[in-house]
Order: sequence, then structure tokens, then C-alpha cells
Amino acid sequence: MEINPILQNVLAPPVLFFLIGAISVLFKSDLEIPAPLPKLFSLYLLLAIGFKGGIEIQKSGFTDQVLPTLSAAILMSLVIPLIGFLILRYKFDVFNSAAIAAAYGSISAVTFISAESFLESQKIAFDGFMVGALALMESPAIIVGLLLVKFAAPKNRPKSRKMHLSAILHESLLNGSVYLLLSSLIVGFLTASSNPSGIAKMEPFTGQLFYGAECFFLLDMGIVAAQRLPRLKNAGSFLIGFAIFMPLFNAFIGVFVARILSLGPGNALLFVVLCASASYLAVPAAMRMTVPEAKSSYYISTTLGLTFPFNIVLGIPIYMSLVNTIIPLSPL
Amino acid sequence: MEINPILQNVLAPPVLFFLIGAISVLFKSDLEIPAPLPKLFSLYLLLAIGFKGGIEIQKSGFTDQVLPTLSAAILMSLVIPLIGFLILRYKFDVFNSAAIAAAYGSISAVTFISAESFLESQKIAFDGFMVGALALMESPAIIVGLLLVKFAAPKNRPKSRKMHLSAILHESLLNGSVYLLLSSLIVGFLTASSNPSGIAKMEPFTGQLFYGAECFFLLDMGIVAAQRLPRLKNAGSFLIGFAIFMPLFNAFIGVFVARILSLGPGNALLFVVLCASASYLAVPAAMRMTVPEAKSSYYISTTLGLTFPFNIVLGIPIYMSLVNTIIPLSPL
Amino acid sequence: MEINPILQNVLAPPVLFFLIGAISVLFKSDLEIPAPLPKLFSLYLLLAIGFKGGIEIQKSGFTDQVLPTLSAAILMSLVIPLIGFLILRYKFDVFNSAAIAAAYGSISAVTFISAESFLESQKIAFDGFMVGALALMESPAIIVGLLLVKFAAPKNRPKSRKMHLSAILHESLLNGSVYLLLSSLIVGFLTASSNPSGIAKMEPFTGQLFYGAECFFLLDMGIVAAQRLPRLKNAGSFLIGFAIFMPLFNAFIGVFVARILSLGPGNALLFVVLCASASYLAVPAAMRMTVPEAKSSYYISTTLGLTFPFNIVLGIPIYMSLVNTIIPLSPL
Amino acid sequence: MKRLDLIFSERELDAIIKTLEKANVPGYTVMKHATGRGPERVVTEDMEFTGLGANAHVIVFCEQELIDKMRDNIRDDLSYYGGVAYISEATPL
Amino acid sequence: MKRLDLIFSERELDAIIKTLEKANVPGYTVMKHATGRGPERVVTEDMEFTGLGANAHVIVFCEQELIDKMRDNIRDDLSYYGGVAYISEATPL
Amino acid sequence: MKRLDLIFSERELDAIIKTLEKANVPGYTVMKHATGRGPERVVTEDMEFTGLGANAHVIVFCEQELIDKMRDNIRDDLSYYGGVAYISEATPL
Ligand SMILES: Nc1ncnc2c1ncn2[C@@H]1O[C@H](COP(=O)(O)O)[C@@H](O)[C@H]1O
Ligand SMILES: Nc1ncnc2c1ncn2[C@@H]1O[C@H](COP(=O)(O)O)[C@@H](O)[C@H]1O
Ligand SMILES: Nc1ncnc2c1ncn2[C@@H]1O[C@H](COP(=O)(O)O)[C@@H](O)[C@H]1O
Ligand code: NA
Ligand code: NA
Ligand code: NA
Repeated sequence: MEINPILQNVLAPPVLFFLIGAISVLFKSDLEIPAPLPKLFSLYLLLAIGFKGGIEIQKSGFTDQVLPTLSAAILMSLVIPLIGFLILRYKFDVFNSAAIAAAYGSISAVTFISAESFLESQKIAFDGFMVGALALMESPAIIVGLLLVKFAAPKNRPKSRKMHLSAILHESLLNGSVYLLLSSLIVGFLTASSNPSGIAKMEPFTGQLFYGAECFFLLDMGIVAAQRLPRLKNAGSFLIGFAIFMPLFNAFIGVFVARILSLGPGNALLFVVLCASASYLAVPAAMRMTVPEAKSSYYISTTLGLTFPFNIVLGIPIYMSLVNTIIPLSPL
Repeated sequence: MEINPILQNVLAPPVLFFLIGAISVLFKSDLEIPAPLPKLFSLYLLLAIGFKGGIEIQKSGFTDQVLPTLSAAILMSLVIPLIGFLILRYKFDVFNSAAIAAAYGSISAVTFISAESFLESQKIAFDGFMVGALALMESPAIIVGLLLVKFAAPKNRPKSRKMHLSAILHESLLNGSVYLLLSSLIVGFLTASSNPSGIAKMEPFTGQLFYGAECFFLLDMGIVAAQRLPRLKNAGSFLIGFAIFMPLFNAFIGVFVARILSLGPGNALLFVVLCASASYLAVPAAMRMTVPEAKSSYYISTTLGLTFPFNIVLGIPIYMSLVNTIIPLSPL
Repeated sequence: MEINPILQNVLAPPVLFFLIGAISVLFKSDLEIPAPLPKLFSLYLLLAIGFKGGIEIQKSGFTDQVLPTLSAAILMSLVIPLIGFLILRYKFDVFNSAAIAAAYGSISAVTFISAESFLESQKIAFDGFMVGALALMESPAIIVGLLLVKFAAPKNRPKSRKMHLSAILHESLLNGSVYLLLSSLIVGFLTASSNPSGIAKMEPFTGQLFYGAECFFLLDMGIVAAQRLPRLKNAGSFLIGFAIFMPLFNAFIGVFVARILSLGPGNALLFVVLCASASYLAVPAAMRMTVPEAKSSYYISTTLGLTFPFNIVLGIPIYMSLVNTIIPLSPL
Repeated sequence: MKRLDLIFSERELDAIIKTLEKANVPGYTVMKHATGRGPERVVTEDMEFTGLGANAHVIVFCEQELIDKMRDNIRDDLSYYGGVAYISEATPL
Repeated sequence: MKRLDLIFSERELDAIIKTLEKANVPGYTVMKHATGRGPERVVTEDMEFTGLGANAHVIVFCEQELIDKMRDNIRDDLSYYGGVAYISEATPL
Repeated sequence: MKRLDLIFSERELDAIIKTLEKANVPGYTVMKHATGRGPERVVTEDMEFTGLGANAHVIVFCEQELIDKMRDNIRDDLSYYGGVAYISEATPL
């Protein structure tokens, strides 16, 4: 693995702003992005990712690669939480294990767009339909997490708190960020099909502004991540190890699946990043409501305090060299 | 009336995002745009509408059509509250009747820009000076509403609460949203006259960003409208009927006035939309202060929960076909 | 001094929006830009100023003029607080004198960008490295202010409140707005050196949007300034005089230093504006923490309520004619 | 010492503060963006963008006699515009 | 009259309000965006963008009997999801 | 049980929380963005963009003895930076 892509990744504005945010916490600067401003950027990014993804999917149509890739993505978001759960059960109870595992099965949209920015700066092509994979991987992981709680821990819960399938589906599909991403994707698709002039009129908002808004949001993410990091100390070294090891492990599975799918290097990286990233939006919000027995500081601090920064700064270039090493190997 | 324009209207991004917001409430998603973010977009839209309107008015100058159209607009915003008041008095007291009537005499800027977007997508021309009509129709309706309270209900009010003309003018002209719209219009006009390079520098903010910001705001409006809708049940069927019938009735008057003014189809639609739309910004804020006897849930829920969605989704294409039918008829 | 440049300055959108904000307070309109929306624009402006400044510095490189100009800028931000302190001590105690003096030694970024807009509209060239001077003048003034408190008033403070040098450096360098400006400057510099494609991707956000965002922020500044102005009455006429006289005095020193540095008229104006402007972001925040003995209404109301509006509306064109008069004089 | 809690529409804030200032209260604290529901079952939401605003929650720590002085004015405002006012005991730290 | 102070995660707000409405309280006030720390030393921050939200502070002025009516339901919710509830005396102005 | 209400500038929040934590309070709640006026007639506005911030309102439910433990430290902070602190009675639900 060359040092160059890591440095190149770190020297891109989004990553630099992320680091600036993190360093401000380290040095106890009083830089603050007060609520609800970060929410504005998070809503904007979900809307823009979905809208542009919907346009791309409509444009590219359902080619040969689309269906297998999307199916594989869903499969990964079902399998990863199960693996994670088994690992976490060594140390944690059912509730905490299920909640953390669900977060790692799901995805981080900002990690995904950071990978897209990385690919663009490296001039490596990728397909718009990968946003479909992003959108489809959020809900299954939540469902698996809640089913694990339902079946692995039925006795520990008070009767009145029994989870019904309808509640599980509601949490996984109608969670604010899942809903906004999916429905913006549909809006993008419909606009591209029936109202192409609408695309051009949206472009300055969803397109041109995107990179800057990403930087601004990452500035805040840097602050939040650095505030979260020290909390991991209480969580113990097992969880700290998990937060680094699990994305690498998932990336490794992901790259082999990408190879089976014959994805090009760009799509392969995005697929790997989806596997390796962990959710800090949809899943924590769903778990807070449905599995209050789990400590939110566990699933928030690992995903936001360690896995997210790791992926943004080091993970993406590492995964790229993994892709470049594994994919071109002679057929399995 | 063809079904096509309605579908085309519904498939435009702003309307789609409005529907997404409304559906999120229906399905009890926890999607939320926390305060004060909607205020940001509402301030932005008023500023941008005013600024661009001021530029257009300066560019087009005061042509033959401008003065008659603006006078007719003011006249409509004086007459409509009186008609509304007479209808509402069948069921409501003076306070509620006056407050609701004032809202329907005034206008909704977002309905207006939705109509502009509709015209653009249909490639129908319209004139920039219509924004002047928009700006001029807000205050008279408030004044009429407060005068109705002053003269129709003097005995019911405690002495200390007597309304003075100066207070009425203050509420109608210095209300935050009226003030911002009017003064941005003046800034636009002055900039276009004396500092044309300033227009180009503002264009990315007030122009290019506009459509996307409109979509984002309509997403929130969809949420708010759908939250308001169930409250209408308590208001009774009379008010529900009023919230649909009144815009249609006002549109009908409006289209004949537009015909007398010999407006082209684009300007005619905008004129009709101004008549048919009801205020949920300036008027409610003014009424809340000056007519606390009126139930705010009445004037807010009708305008925001029913009239606004109706106009955005169905009204605009209906009014368009009304315009296309009535305007070309042989002279009166 | 001709009347023309003042009128031209006043008729630019940013100044017009500032006046609109101020007039809204005068007329008791309820126009409001609720917190934390102004913070969004203030963070955005600092980030964008820094980022663009960093790019410019990287592009222009360290020419002959850069080092002397930056050194002179730092010198001015050390000397001005000392002069201010001596003047203010006639009327105020050490704490208030030091805090107010520090504010006038430091700079106002929005005044600076208003001067840039003025130069652009007058088609007068200036150099990007002047942003470096802006960034470097914030901290020294804070340090001088705190040192003045430390050495001029050691007996008056409780022991536990003694100020340590490390605390002084922390307040002056890690203050949120200083930190964001400086670090965005570094990001801009690094991006320009190693990732030029990142500049183009940031341009719509940091470049195109800038003028509009400046207008929006100035609308709020107009409101805030006009709310602050009446508080000055309590402060007494000495402070009111100081708030007008001090910027003019500093401008006068500044223009002679600019002449010694042989700056062109554009750079000279920016240099003068840096000297003449007073801080209402970094310095008040630092003083509130470290010199609570000083009345915040003094240093906030003078800088925000009087000096800032004066500079924005009248000061900049006055300084321009000062520059045009003094700089071309035969050598000293 | 007493603690006075006032909750009412943000739009009446200026009027209430004027009443407080007239009575020369030693200080007060205002928290905006409060939502709620009153006896008429009308829910106040934070619809700031409409200009309707939400509720303000005002806390005043002061002597009983000051409260007696303000009582009529505050009651007058609250009865016309809506809102609640409650007093409880408070001891300075 | 009593004053009931409830502090808990914003995400449980709907459930708590349902309990209040079922008991027919005369009104209530909600303040969102409260942060804090509970007995488990977990700090609640205002991470609204994550969807986790912060705490809500709910104030109810009502009669003691209403509080008795709601006690079990509220305790049930708070013990499962976390949060605190305290009662104090309050006199209408 | 007691209820302690602290109101002071947001910028002193870290110092006050440190004092609370040192006394081992069972929990606390923080509400930011409070504005107000103190005895010096200086109005604190929510000028967040200036970095001056507004006031924070901190509520602590705890035993009297904890309050006695913190009294001196809190008084010290508040007397230097400004702000108020009041105690009232509170009963757990
Ligand atoms: N019993 C109560 N307890 C707490 N807050 C109340 C109560 N009654 C009314 N309020 C608050 O006062 C506001 C105005 O009430 P009203 O105008 O009387 O409907 C409501 O929106 C609530 O925030
Ligand atoms: N003793 C206390 N005093 C004030 N607020 C408290 C106290 N204990 C808990 N809280 C609040 O209740 C929230 C939820 O507490 P918990 O879920 O029990 O950790 C905390 O975040 C605090 O805002
Ligand atoms: N008597 C009071 N009642 C309620 N709040 C107060 C009172 N006095 C001061 N405050 C609050 O404490 C803050 C700081 O006060 P001070 O620094 O003493 O001027 C003020 O801005 C108010 O929010
Ligand atoms: Na994953
Ligand atoms: Na109308
Ligand atoms: Na200066």
C-alpha cells in the first residue's frame, strides 16, 4: 500500500475540514456549530444524494449489473449484523450486541460521498446506481437488529414492551433519514423521467453546492467525533478494537463479493465502503426508541467517534488499494 | 379540463417534495425540519422574490399594463375580504370572520412562485411586474380585516384594547414578511438602476439557488400542512368547504378581471393565483397580535392545511385551464 | 471628498440590506432572524474568507510586499490598543479600557469584505494576501488587551483569577472565529498547493454564494446594530465620540503606514479598513471570559452599534478618498 | 423570595417585559421556543416561520411585594392573550 | 396547585403527552433541546442531526389528584426510557 | 429533595458543570439560549453569532447536603461572572 493516496485523501478539503473540527476539540477551542444547523446540512445531504441518485438510476436504466449488485448489497446488510452480533456477544448482552451490530450492518451516507469525492479526485469512474445500494442497505440492518432482540431476548423484556413486526418495519422504513433518502431518490427518478428541465433547475442546489456543504458538515462531524472519542475509554478496549477491526473485516468480505459481481474499481470501492461504514443516523435513532436497554453511548461512540473518522481519513484509501490488489487477481 | 397539466404539475420537484412532506406525516415518519430552519427558507424566499421582482420592474419599466394591473390587484385584496366576511358571518363571530377573511384577501408567496415554476415548465411567458402585485396585495387585506373588527365589533372589546388607525397601519405595513418583501423589492429596483454589476453577483444566491430552496421549503410546508389538516375536523364542515370553495370563487372573479385587463395567459394565471391564494405568514402573525379573540387554529388550519395544498397540487393547473377557457372568449 | 462614492457605496445591495435591517428596528417591524441562523452566516463567511484567502496567498506566493505588509499589520494591531487604552483611561477603569481598546486593535471581517466589494464595484485591484493581514490582526490585539489587564490591574483581581500567559494565548488563538478563519486559510492554501480540482468544486459554495450570503448577514447586522445603538446613550458621550473618532484616527495612521509600504490604492484601502475597523466577534467573546469586570455592553455597543455601521456606510468611501489623497503625495 | 413562572405567546413578550420593568424587578430570564397546550386544547407549536412564533417561558425571582404590584397588569395581559402565571417559594443559594 | 417537572428524551415526548392528555391535564408546556446528565453519567447532548435528539422539559401546572392519576403511567415510561419527574407547590398568580 | 435553579452566561457552563460533577450530583439538566436581564440592567440577548452566547439555565434535583457542599464554589463563580441561584422544595413523583 502506497502512502500517496492516503496523503492525497487527507489533503482534500472535506477531510481537511473534518480534521480542523477534530483538532478544535483537542485544543479546546470554543468553535461550535450550534443545533439545529448540523441538521440542516444532514437533511440537505440526504436530499441531494437521493435526488441525484434517482436521476442517475433513471439515466443508466437497469443494466445487467444493477440487479445483482443491489441484491448483494441487501444481502451484506443482512449478514454483517449477524456476524457482528456473534462477535459482540462475547462481551455484551443481547440488547447492546444487537444495537451495535445493526449500526455496522447499515451504512454512513457521508462516508459514501467521501468515497465518491475520492474517486473523482483520482479520476476513477463509478456508476450512479450505487446510490441505490446505499439506500437499500439502511433498513435491512435495522430489521435484523430488532429481530435479534425479539428472538434472542424475549424473556428479559417487560410484556408491554414486546416488539411487533409492524413496529419493526415502521422503525426501519419510516425513520426520518431513511425516508428522506428513499423519497428524494424517487423524486429524482420521477423528475428525470417526466420533467427533465427540472433537473437543470435543481442542479445549482443539489449539484454545485454539494461539495461545499459536505465540507461544512464534515467540520461539524469532526467536532462531534472528537467529542465522542474520549467516551470510548469507558467502553473498554474490546469495543475500541471492534470499531476498527469490524470495518476492515467487512471491507474484506465486501471486496470479494465485489469481485464475484465483476464490479469495476470505482463501483467496487463504493460497495466496499458501504460494507465497511457504520450508521450514526438512522440506526441509532431507531435503536434509541426500540431498544432503550442498549446504551446509546456504545453504538454512537463507536460509529461516530472511531469508525467514521477511521474510514474518512485512512479507510477509503486503504480500501482502494485493497480493491486494486484483489479485483485484478486471476479468477477465483 | 385535461388531466395532463395536473399530472405534469404534480410531477415537478417542488410539488413532489411537498407531497413527500405530507406523506411523512401520514405514515408517522419522524422526519422533521426543526425550527428555525424553515424560517431561514421563508426569509430567503421573500428576500429573493422581492429582489428579483424589483429588478424586473426596473427593467420592464412602467408599461401600459402595469398601473391598471397593480390597481386591480389592490382592489381585489380589498373586495375579497369583504365577500369572505359576509360568507363567514353565517357561522362565525365578527373576530373569527374578519381574521379568516383577511387571510383569503391576502396572498401566499409560495403559491405564487409555484405558479411561476408551472408557467416556466409550460413555457408560458409572464412579466416580472406581477411581483409588484404580490407585494401590494398583502397589506390592504390586513387593513380591511382590522377595520372590520374595529367597526363591526366595537362594543365587544375592552376599552384598553381599542384599535387605533396607526396600529392598524403598523401591523399591515411593518409586519416582518411584508416589510422584507417590500424592502427587498426596493433594493432590487435600486440595484438594477444604479449598480447593475450587483445583479450578476447576487444571481447565484437569489436566482440559481431559488428552485432548490423552494423544494426544501415545500418539504417542510408539506409536513406542516399535513399536521394541520386533522385540526380542521374540529373546525367543522362549513370551514372545510370554505377553504376549497373560496379560492375557486376568487379565481373565478380573478379570471374575469384579468380578461378586462387584457392580460396575457401567463400574467392572467399569476393574477388569478394571487386572488385564489390565502396568506399563512403575514396575516396570521398580524391577527394573532391584534385580534386575539379569533382562534388562530381557524385561520391557520384553513389556509395552511387545506387551501395551500389545494392550490399547489390541483389549483394551479385548474386555474390555468380556466384562464385558457375564459380569456380567449369573444369580448365581453 | 466627492459625494459620489458614498452614494455608490450606499446603493450596493449589502449596504442596502444593512440599512433595511436597521430601519426595521427604527420602525418597530417584527422582522427577526432568529438564532442560530446569524451564526450560520457568520461561520460561513469566516470559512469562505479564509479558504479563498488561502488560495490567493498560495497563488500569489510570498512577493516582496507580503512580508512587510503582514508585519506592519501585526504592528498596528499591537499599537492601536495601546493608544486606545491611553485615551480610554481618562474616563474608564483598567478593565473597561483594556477590553474596548482590544476590540479596536482587532478587526471586523465583514467590514473587510465590504471594502473588497466596494473595490470590485470601483474596479480597483487588490491582492489576495491582504486576507493574511486580516487573519493576523485578530490575536495580537487580544493579547495586548489581556496583558494590559494583567500588568495594569494586578491588585484589583482576586488571586484565583490571576491570568496566566497560557490562558492568554489560548483565548487569543483558539477563540472560535479566529480558529475557523486561520484554519480555513490553511485548508485553502493546502488545497491550492496539492489538489487544485478541489478549488473548482468549492467555488460555487465559497465563491458564487458569497455575495448573497454577505447581504443576508448584513440584514441581520443592521438589526443588531440598530438594537445596540440606543444602549450607547447610557455609555455617555465620551464613548460615542470614541466610537467615531477612533476609527478615523486609526485610518489616518493606517494610510501613512500604507504609504511607507508603497501599497497600491486597493491594498492601501484594505489596510486602512483593517486599522479602522473594530472586532465584535473574537474580541468580545474573549473579553467576556477573561475580563468579566468589563461591561460587555460597552465594547459590544460601541463596535457593533456605531463603529461598524459608520465604517460600512460612510467610512469605506471616506477612507478611499483619504487613500487617493495621501498615497500619491510626493515622497515623505 | 418568590419565583414567578409566566408562560404565554412569544408575541406578547414585549408587553410583559414592559410590565416587569415598570415594577422594577431585580431581573428576569426568558426562554423562547416553548410549545404547549392551554385549557382551550389549542396546541402551540413552534411555527416560527409563520411569524406566529411559539410560547415564551419567563422566570422572575423577586420579593412577594413586587409580585403584588404587577399582579393586575400581568393578569390583564394574560387573560386577554392567554397564558399562565404561577408563584412558588424560592430561597437564594 | 402543583407543578410537575418532567425531563426525559425528546423521542419519548409523544408517549408522555398521550399520558398527560389521557389524564385530562388543563395544559402543559414543552421545552425541547434540553441537554443534561442522568444517574448513569451518560451525557445527553443536542445531537439533533443524528435523530437522537436531546431532552424535553415538560412543565404541568395542575391539581394533586391529576398527578396521582398519572403517576403510574409516567413512572412506567420514565423507568423504561430514563428521565426524572418532580413535584413542587405552585400558587396561581 | 431540593431543586436548584442556576442561571448564568453560557460561557461559564463548563466551570459550573465541573463544580456540579465534583459534588457528585445525581444529574442535571441544561437549557441554553435563555436570555434575560440581571440587577445591573444589562440585557443578555441571544447573540450567538458573536460568540458571546446567551444564558444557560441549569436545573439540579438533589439532596440539601449536596447543595451545601457546592454552595461556596457556585457562589464564587456566580459572584465573579454574574448570574443567580435559587433553591426550592421538590418531591419525586
Ligand atoms: N396548566 C398548564 N401547565 C403548564 N403550561 C400551561 C398550562 N396551561 C397553559 N400552559 C401554557 O400556556 C400557553 C398558553 O396557554 P393558553 O393561551 O391559555 O392556551 C400554552 O401553550 C402552554 O404552553
Ligand atoms: N438529578 C437530576 N436533576 C436534573 N436533571 C436530571 C437529573 N437526573 C436526570 N436528569 C435529566 O434527565 C435526563 C435523562 O436522565 P437518565 O435517562 O435517567 O440518564 C438527563 O439527561 C437529565 O437531563
Ligand atoms: N431576579 C432574577 N430573576 C430571574 N433571572 C435573573 C434574575 N437576575 C438575573 N437573572 C438572570 O441571570 C442572568 C445574569 O445575571 P447578571 O449577570 O447578574 O446580570 C440574567 O441575564 C438573567 O437571565
Ligand atoms: Na456497513
Ligand atoms: Na387571495
Ligand atoms: Na482595528
